[in-house]
Amino acid sequence: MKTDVTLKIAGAAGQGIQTIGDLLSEVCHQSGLFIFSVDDFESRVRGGHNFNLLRISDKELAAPGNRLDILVCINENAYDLHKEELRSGGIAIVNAEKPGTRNKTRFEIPLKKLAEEAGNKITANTVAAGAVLAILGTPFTLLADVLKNRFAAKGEKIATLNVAAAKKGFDAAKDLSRNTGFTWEAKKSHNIVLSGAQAAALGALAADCRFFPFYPMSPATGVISNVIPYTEKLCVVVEQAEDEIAAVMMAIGASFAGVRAMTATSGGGFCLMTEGLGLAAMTETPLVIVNAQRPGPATGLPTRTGQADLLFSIHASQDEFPRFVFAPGTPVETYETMKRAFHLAEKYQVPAIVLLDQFLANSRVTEKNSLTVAPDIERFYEQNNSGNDDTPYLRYALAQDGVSPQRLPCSGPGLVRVTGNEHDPEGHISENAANKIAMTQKRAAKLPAMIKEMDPPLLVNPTARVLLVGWGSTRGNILEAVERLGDQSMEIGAVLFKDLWPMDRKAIGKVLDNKQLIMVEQNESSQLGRLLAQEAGIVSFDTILKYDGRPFFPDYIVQKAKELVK
Amino acid sequence: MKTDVTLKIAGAAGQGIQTIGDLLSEVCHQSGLFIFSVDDFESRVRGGHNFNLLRISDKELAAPGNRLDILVCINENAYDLHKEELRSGGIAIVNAEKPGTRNKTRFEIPLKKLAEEAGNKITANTVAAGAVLAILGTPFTLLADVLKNRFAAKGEKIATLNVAAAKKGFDAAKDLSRNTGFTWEAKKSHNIVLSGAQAAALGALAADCRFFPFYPMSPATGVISNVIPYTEKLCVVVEQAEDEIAAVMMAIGASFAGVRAMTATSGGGFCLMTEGLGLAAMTETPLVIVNAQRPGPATGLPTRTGQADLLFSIHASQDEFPRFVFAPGTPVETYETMKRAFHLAEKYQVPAIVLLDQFLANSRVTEKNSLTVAPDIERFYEQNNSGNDDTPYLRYALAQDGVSPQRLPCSGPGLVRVTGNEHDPEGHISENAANKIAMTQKRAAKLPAMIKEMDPPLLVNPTARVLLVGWGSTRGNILEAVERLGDQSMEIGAVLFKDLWPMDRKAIGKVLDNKQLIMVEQNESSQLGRLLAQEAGIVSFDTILKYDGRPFFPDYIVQKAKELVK
Amino acid sequence: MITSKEFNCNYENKWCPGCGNFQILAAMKNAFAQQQIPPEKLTLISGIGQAGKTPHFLKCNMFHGLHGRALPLATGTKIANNDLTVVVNCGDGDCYGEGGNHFLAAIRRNIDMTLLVHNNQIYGLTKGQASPTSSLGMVTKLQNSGTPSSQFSALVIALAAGAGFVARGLSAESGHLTELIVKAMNYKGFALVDILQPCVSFNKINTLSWYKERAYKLADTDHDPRDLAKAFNLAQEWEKSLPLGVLYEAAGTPFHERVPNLKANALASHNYDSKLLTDVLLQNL
Amino acid sequence: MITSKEFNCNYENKWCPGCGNFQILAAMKNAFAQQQIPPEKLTLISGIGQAGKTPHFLKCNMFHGLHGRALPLATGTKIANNDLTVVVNCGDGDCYGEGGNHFLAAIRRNIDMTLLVHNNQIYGLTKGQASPTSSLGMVTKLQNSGTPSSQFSALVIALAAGAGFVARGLSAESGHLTELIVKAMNYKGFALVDILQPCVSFNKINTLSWYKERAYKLADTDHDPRDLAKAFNLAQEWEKSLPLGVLYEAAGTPFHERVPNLKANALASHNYDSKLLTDVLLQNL
Ligand SMILES: Cc1ncc(C[n+]2csc(CCOP(=O)(O)OP(=O)(O)O)c2C)c(N)n1
Ligand SMILES: Cc1ncc(C[n+]2csc(CCOP(=O)(O)OP(=O)(O)O)c2C)c(N)n1
Ligand code: SF4
Ligand code: SF4
Ligand SMILES: [Mg+2]
Ligand SMILES: [Mg+2]
Repeated sequence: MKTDVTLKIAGAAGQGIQTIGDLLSEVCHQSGLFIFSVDDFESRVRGGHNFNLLRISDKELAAPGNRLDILVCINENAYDLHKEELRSGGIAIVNAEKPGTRNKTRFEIPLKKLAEEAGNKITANTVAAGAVLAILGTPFTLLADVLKNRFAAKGEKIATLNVAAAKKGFDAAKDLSRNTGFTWEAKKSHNIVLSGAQAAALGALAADCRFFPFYPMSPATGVISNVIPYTEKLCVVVEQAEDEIAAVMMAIGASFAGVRAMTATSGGGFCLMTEGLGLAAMTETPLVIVNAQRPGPATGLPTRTGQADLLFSIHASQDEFPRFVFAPGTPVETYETMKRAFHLAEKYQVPAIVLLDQFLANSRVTEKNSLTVAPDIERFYEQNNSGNDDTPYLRYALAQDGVSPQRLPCSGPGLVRVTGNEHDPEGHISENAANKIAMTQKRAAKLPAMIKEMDPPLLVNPTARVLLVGWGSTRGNILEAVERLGDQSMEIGAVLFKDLWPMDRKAIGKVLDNKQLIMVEQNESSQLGRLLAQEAGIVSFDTILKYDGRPFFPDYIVQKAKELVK
Repeated sequence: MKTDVTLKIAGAAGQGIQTIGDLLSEVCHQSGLFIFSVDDFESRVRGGHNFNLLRISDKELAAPGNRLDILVCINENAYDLHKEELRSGGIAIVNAEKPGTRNKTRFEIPLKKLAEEAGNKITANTVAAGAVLAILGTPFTLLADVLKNRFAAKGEKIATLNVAAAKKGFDAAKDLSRNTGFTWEAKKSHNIVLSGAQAAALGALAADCRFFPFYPMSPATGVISNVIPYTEKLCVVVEQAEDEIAAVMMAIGASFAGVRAMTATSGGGFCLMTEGLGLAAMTETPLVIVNAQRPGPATGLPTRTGQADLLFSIHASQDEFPRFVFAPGTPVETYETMKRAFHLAEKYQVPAIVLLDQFLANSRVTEKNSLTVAPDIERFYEQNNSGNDDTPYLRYALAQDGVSPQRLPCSGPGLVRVTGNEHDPEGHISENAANKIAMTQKRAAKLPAMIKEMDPPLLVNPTARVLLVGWGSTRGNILEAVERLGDQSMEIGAVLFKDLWPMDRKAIGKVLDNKQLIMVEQNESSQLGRLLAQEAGIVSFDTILKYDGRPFFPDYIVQKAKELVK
Repeated sequence: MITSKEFNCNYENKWCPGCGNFQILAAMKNAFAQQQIPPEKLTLISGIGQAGKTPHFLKCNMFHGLHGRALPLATGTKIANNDLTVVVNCGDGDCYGEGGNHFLAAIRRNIDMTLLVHNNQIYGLTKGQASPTSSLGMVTKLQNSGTPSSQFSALVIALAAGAGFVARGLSAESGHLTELIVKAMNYKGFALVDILQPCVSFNKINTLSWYKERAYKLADTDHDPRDLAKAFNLAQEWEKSLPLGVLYEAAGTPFHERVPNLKANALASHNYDSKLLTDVLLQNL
Repeated sequence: MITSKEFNCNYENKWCPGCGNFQILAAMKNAFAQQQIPPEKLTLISGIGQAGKTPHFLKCNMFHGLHGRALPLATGTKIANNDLTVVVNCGDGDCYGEGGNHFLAAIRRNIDMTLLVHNNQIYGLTKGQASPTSSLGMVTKLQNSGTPSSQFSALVIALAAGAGFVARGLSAESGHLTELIVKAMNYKGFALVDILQPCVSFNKINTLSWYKERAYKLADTDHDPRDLAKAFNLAQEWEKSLPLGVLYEAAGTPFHERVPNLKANALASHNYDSKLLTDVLLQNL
């Protein structure tokens, strides 16, 4: 049996909610347990209401939990807001001025006072972590080791102080300890805890991306900030642009010069990049853009989650051109997707868009560590060893497969000529009608090979009559829902897309044909459903849609699916 | 029987090609004839190769001609480029240094020399017009009257000079006169000659649009430049913005203040406006954008024609929201569409996008004059006569039909609060989940009524087994193709869309079901076909696609359709 | 008699305790009260950022727009209805970063409005990246080896672009700031008040005391705000001294007097005139 | 020995006969020849407009980008490979209108490249609308009641933004212009050469003779290009006199010396290092 505990730590922004969550996560990770940790916060810096939702298990987790075993309330408001979410048998730890109520469902603990007793009130969060772990039945030494490690850099005094604070909390709650069923012991695990944003940064770096021009925007900033720790050891440059237009243009400029580059943005910023996207396409300059979706339109809910940019990403920029659109479902998948995005963008000389969202970008999840760096990397540039007036280098030679030989400027005798106007093979402006047809067809000719590069969707019980269909970050939620429905003897399968565009319409049509399809998406119009209708001739589908800016939970999908299955 | 003549006047930019075309058009119009006049020019100011393609008939024309009766070559190059397009019996008038060849197929005429003889070499173009009209059998007085009228403002001397020049050309070609079958006589007609750009400007003005912020971009600039002549008599303001972002933001700002405003742009500029588009949607501020499409991607072919922004226009900007997308097919339809766009954008508080293209914007066409100005205009603003702390005015009240009462700022006690963040009914930022759902549904709730506002596509022989399906400016070409196919006993119908989005999927599905559909579009991927697949469950269709930057001709459609009909 | 309290609104303020924005807000309310403009006659337009949220925190008509785009939005509003009193709140990133091009254009149009830039030399709402006004070399989480762009000197650039009213305030000098806002609003044309504003959460360099140590009031000097050359010099002061007050003021022709159709009456004030439209549009076709 | 002829290319030129651009093109070729940079070692990056077409009309590596966006494109190229010689051609609308924000940012980065602005005070390619450098009140087809924005003084703004090399040329002074281009290219950092360029098709006011009547060479005066205050004054001259030459030149730290990872070698020059990446990225997870 799987042991499975869900905690929520709630309070105001600036109260260090995330610190507590991180500490708990770290202890669990060191004990070989799996976590799924989600942050929920407002678009403000201090105050308001925040929480960290932490699920812990001894088996791999695909989704966050929602019924709470432990609710940690840094203020009373948090208790009022979340007490209904406690499952029966759950307990709330509530910060108080002085020791108070103390029963199986509510435990008032004076965090600040205990911290002061330990030596400094700033360790109140560590006190809370100690209390929680006591309740979870964790041996104190595990926490102590994590704290020593964590504060090692800040000197022994700080470390000791925190251990003392943790002990205060731990002792205060010791007698509330319950058997969670976990085996608590320090274990070297082959797992990693990553967020999607972190994974995207790592994947890009592993793909030899060296230049990250960007403009800050939630939730994309996290991708870039996760590059920062590596700028000392790796020769990469992060540059904050004056706006998103500049960011995408810088990436294109760098790519033209042969350096892999990417930018990351969200909705409004992606809008501003769409002209550049078309330039990359027309000049056939490789380009990778991470669009970390957030609920809109316009500024919308800047710190919340949503999946409503699929069709925009596929159709963005005037006229038509081949592009890749990916939407990984987990951090590890994000890492792999980023590597592929760079590889494929360069191989086909097209833009690649990687869709993330706040839920995937910010959630920290334990997964098997399958991360690798390739021993060597394939680059798609031709030697620049020829070219003169009579036989110039033809940047846009009419290659049958659409992929003309690409060279680097100033790397040899061939002049590299690139323009966003329609151009002849040499790269000069051409208004000729036949040339326009030839060039349009050349660009479009890449599609068949691009389609072959697409991984098919993940199929779970594909023979079931009813299929839940999703894409991107809802993956884990759907997987768990299918499992639970199965436990309730409902034969339901799933089709989970990670590679979205271009689409192998025939293969996908076969999978979806003659099924009851239930689209599970975080948007209002079922964008994937509409896309499948267009591409694979799906005529009708049901939907489970959520567009309140909050992530799905498996429970919700299970419940809605039951209502829908005919 | 219909008489039908096609001319091409060709030369370099700066040689006054269009002046000749305009003169001929004017004479024809004054004689009650119908014209269809298309300009073809490069993206440069002088030199290069340009032409004007002029079709004349005594019946209404839906499309340009392509087999030439008369080819006027201002330089020898023009002759080489176009001589193959002459139909048998056609004649080329070629500018020469001195009188030369003169037979039924080629007539060399020294335009400059004759102009000098008439008094000034700058009238060379008038000489050419005279020659052409002589060949067409037009009585000289008709031309003389047009010239007098045209040059009246410049003084009698100039007028007389031009009449003399015209006479030179006329006399030189008189004996080549042929019977075209036209009845030449000055007639007061109830027709008008308009270009799409001109019609768009007139329509906007008739809709009481008072503010035109814009940034120059072909072929959208024409819409704005056609507003300029009215700025003296009407109290409207045209303002060149620093970029397209500013242009769309200015339009939104003005609309917020209750003044109808629009902007016009093309591809790359539209990209830059997409963020503003979303802002208009989120704040529910009425907005009209003309996207005069041109072939891309990126800078593409700036002065050429194409129809490849349909899906981009429908999906532009992050997340989802209702919007109108229209694509009128003729100048008069453009006028009406602009009026409706303003009306509907304001009625539903949504953005409306009107798609034009270079072909529609720049072609001048004779149509029945059905242009009207409404005796009164419906505005959709509520009186601002209430609102205080206890019962504030609710800009975003949760109206059942999605349309909340809109008021003007500073027009009364109610405070008008508008934000691009997700907001509560009062217009304040709200991150509440239930509110987000309610507001998303409120916005989406407008769709059913919006769909009812959509005109169904124009149906021609809808019972035929094979239907040509098109949208926007290809309308006339398809209509004529259907007519000609009918003449050849091929029962083919047409479905021609002008109102594209939102779509009445059921009604349209009914029309298209069980037919062989042939999509006729100026793009490479059949965007309307894909949209119909998505919306109306159309699974397969054939295509006649053209994406060389040049317009369709009926001939081409006829020929391709014959190949496709099974 | 309108008092500054009349502008209080009960929507929850979302700034950090101790933020300089609170004093800017107070100064705005005082300035509006001094001019006896009631909330319902006030139109505030803003960008996105902490500064951009300002209009939510007082009573007014408002359009909280897009990051970087407050000025063209306000320009459209003002062109449509010149009778409106338009005040714009922007952040430094908002106005001088994303919105840099519009800043130049608004000055060149001399559009009659007041721009208040909450200049905290940092991106506040997005949690502490460098802004254009951050000093060269400033280290932040994302600029870990120091900001590599030299500082954007808003006042110098404004003067260079031809601005007719250029002032600097300090949030903590709320009374002085109130005066500046009143002067700016009374100026006929585009008026810039760049307001130094400590961000207690993210800017640990340019703190209130950093500003206070350097700030001095031009009113206490013999500066003549008509002296452009002197204004250029003052605007270039930074590391050692920070002049507060009106650096430059000169009469100019505002936008609505440059455009014939805006001179007499506001665009919004005209009635729909079917006859005129018919005559002008359809008669000569 | 590389001569200017070596840069000739047989792609058809598309400018109007008599356009000032021809002389700019000639000066560019001469400048490249003087520095003995062969076509294959030259990277030209441009915006969209008549000026933007320049790279097509000579032999070079080139990226003809988007309207207004040449500078960030060039910035990316230069950051990727600092060994490239990057010269940027823009129109006045391109650079100071659509691209205004990038102009400010490129100066503030002091990115090491040369910007040549073909300043014809008009939108040429789109057939004659006012540009930011058109004078206030200038009448065009679309500005039928006169341009309502005051003129963008590129040189003043560049100085205000902190540019280290600010020069003005005149297309017709091709020899002088050649010198300026050479100096600009030799400057270590961002160098602006604003080039007055008659547009014979659309600008009937600022014609060649208009420029010639006003232009004078700074080299003939005692101007010291290290004098910023003087440079500001010179940059403000316009209606009556137009100084040509280097208005201001001061050494500064170029972008690639401000960013640690750009100091030593070009980003493009490193090899993929699987071991290093594994160690740095995967070891500490
Ligand atoms: C187009 C776009 N890009 C980026 C963002 C994200 N964003 C929101 S506020 C902000 C910057 C805030 O800094 P500033 O303008 O100085 O305002 P402050 O918060 O400091 O008052 C950014 C980058 C956005 N909302 N829209
Ligand atoms: C985003 C975008 N907006 C507008 C245009 C249209 N456009 C092309 S060139 C140009 C202006 C040309 O003026 P300038 O930059 O001064 O160059 P010039 O032709 O005078 O050399 C414009 C507006 C465009 N190509 N892209
Ligand atoms: S982050 Fe800074 S600017 Fe924003 S509210 Fe907090 S202190 Fe003020
Ligand atoms: S339009 Fe003007 S700038 Fe363009 S090529 Fe012609 S003369 Fe030169
Ligand atoms: Mg700021
Ligand atoms: Mg120009």
